[in-house]
Amino acid sequence: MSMLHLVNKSPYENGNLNTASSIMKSGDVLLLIEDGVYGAVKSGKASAMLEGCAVSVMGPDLAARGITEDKLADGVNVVDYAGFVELVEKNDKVQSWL
Amino acid sequence: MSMLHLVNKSPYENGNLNTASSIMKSGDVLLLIEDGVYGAVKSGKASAMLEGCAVSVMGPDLAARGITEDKLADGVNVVDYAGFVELVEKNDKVQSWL
Amino acid sequence: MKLTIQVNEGPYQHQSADSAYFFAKAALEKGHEIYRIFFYHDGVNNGTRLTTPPQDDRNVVARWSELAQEHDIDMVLCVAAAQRRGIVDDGEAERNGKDATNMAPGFRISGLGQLIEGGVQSDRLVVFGD
Amino acid sequence: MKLTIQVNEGPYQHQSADSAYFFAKAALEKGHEIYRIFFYHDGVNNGTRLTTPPQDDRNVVARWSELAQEHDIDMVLCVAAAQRRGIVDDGEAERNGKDATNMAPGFRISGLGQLIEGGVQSDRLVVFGD
Amino acid sequence: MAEETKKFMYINRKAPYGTIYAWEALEVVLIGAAFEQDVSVTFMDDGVYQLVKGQDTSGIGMKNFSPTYAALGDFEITKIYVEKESLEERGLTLDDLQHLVWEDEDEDWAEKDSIRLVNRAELGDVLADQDVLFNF
Amino acid sequence: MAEETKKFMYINRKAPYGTIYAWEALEVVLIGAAFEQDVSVTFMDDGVYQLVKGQDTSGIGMKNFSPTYAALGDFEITKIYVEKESLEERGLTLDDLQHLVWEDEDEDWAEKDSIRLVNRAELGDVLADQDVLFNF
Repeated sequence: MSMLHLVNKSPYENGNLNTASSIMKSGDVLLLIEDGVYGAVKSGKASAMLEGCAVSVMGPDLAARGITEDKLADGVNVVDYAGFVELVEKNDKVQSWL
Repeated sequence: MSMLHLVNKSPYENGNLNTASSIMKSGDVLLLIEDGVYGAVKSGKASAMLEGCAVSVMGPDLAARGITEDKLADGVNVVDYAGFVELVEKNDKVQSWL
Repeated sequence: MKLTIQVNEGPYQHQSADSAYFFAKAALEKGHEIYRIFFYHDGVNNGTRLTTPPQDDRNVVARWSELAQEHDIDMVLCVAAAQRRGIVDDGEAERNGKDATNMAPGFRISGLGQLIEGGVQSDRLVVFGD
Repeated sequence: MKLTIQVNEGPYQHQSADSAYFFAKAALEKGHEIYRIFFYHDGVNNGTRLTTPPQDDRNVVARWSELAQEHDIDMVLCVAAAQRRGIVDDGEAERNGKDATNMAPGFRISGLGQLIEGGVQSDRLVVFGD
Repeated sequence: MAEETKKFMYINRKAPYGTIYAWEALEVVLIGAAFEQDVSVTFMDDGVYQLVKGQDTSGIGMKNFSPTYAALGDFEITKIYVEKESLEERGLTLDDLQHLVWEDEDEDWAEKDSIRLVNRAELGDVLADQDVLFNF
Repeated sequence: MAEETKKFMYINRKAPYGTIYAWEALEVVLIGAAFEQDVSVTFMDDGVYQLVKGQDTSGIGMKNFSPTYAALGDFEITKIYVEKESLEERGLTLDDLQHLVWEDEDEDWAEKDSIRLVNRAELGDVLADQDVLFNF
């Protein structure tokens, strides 16, 4: 019973990433989309919240915001929309932290 | 040249109160409206951000959310919409922290 | 005091439109002049006459229309924002080949320059949004 | 995999509708079934045919209509949310005494039960919002 | 009940009135009650504000929908999770919230508390045990 | 210029693309340039993300409006304030942002930097000195 957690807001704007990352269980996956992708940038303070979480991030949203993959925190997995669909398949349910 | 600062979001949801209260100058007034009124509750962690700020809060928004005046942080001034208008009069300009 | 009010969000989803309305009413009651109310972003959705709110809820759009009529207020929907969101008057319907209109009475559609002009001409600009 | 997708925000103001669209398209390309797309809250504003986005921008509404037609997808606007926001089809116009309609092709207006049923019938519910 | 029975969880994380999400979420919960699923509701983050008692919306011209939460028990919605950390950060206790109850048919309609106060880790376990999560 | 000249400040605090505010704010700035006011623009909080270089929106089907910022100088918008604390918290430096310039007519069209890096206290002073603040 693993869960896919979606976060679509900047961690510098609101608390969704904080809530999601602190409630996730081992085996769960966190997917950062839209403005949520800012949370995956290694040099940003918020990236500390990702520690211990399995994290994927939407490539198209990264590119739109000018974030190259070398800027990402270690272990962050970049996916496209097809990869998003696969994550929904692989996990039993989806929690959108809106 | 005093400024009226408007905050309409809960300080537990996003960073607007933090930004507003840290950039305010002496002589400025902070007015909490809508979900911003949660920031004025004394027992809440966020009320620490109000220290040193002149703070007003919308009474109708407090009442809607079930917050009685005895719950407010010390020195917080309760106003109605007419009082909101007076604050706009008294200050040279308005900054809405959206 | 001469005021311009900017509304950035549509009706019902956010309280912004409600706050802007009560603020505008209070300002008028205190004898101030509202130079213009400018609806930007999703705020243009305040200007559709097609809403049917529940019987026990307020009618945000009708409230604006009445305020405009009673106090002769200039209520402007930004044309670019209105086109993106589908708020249409007769002129827009003709220009863009739309088969219907939905703009409510008391509003007009015009350019962003009307917001800037509001800033120039008014003593205060007050913005309501998300 | 059978999917129900929920969209909580209108077009342009938030990226939610864009993300939902690209997700839906990718799911279909991978051979999954979309049981229903349910538009709730301001999401109902995705269903107005009166939008005229700039020439160099995407047309969010038309994209949904095409997707529905190409893949025979059930796209439902919540009736209560649509009434509050002014999204109207022929039936709603008649019931509520409106003089125009604005619903885009490919959508239908129905009750909240359609969302619950989506949750019951689908393998996954994926929500896009603010 | 049919084989279709699923564990449905409605998650509320937003304050009332500032935005409509709380209200329209409540409408989903009420409609969903007719579908005979195994229903739970969570209030966490700013969502805990939805249950604060004494709400009076007369000054903002909006409908006060908070009395409806008290009716959830009548709709056989009896599992209402409230997150402890969310209350604490906001300086709230259970006493600040409505006292939500339901009547247990199996125990001669004895009145029982609907609210289950859970910490974040416990709430994580509850969420992990669900089939469908509704977000607003 | 007429006596109507006011100090106009456009304040950008939101990231691009996730919401439309950044883009529609930029449209206001461009239209406003025709009004001969004394114009400044601020990027703070998530607004600093608007100026990040190398944006490529082809994968999300949205228009990349970021090249337009480089045109602000041509519209005689030469005072662009970027808040230092906002950059630092996000792990950004000025090198991550577009290099915005304007040409000074009075100095034989010498190219000058438009971006002024200010800390929060300095930004507070700048805001206090304005006549009208535009928020999105």
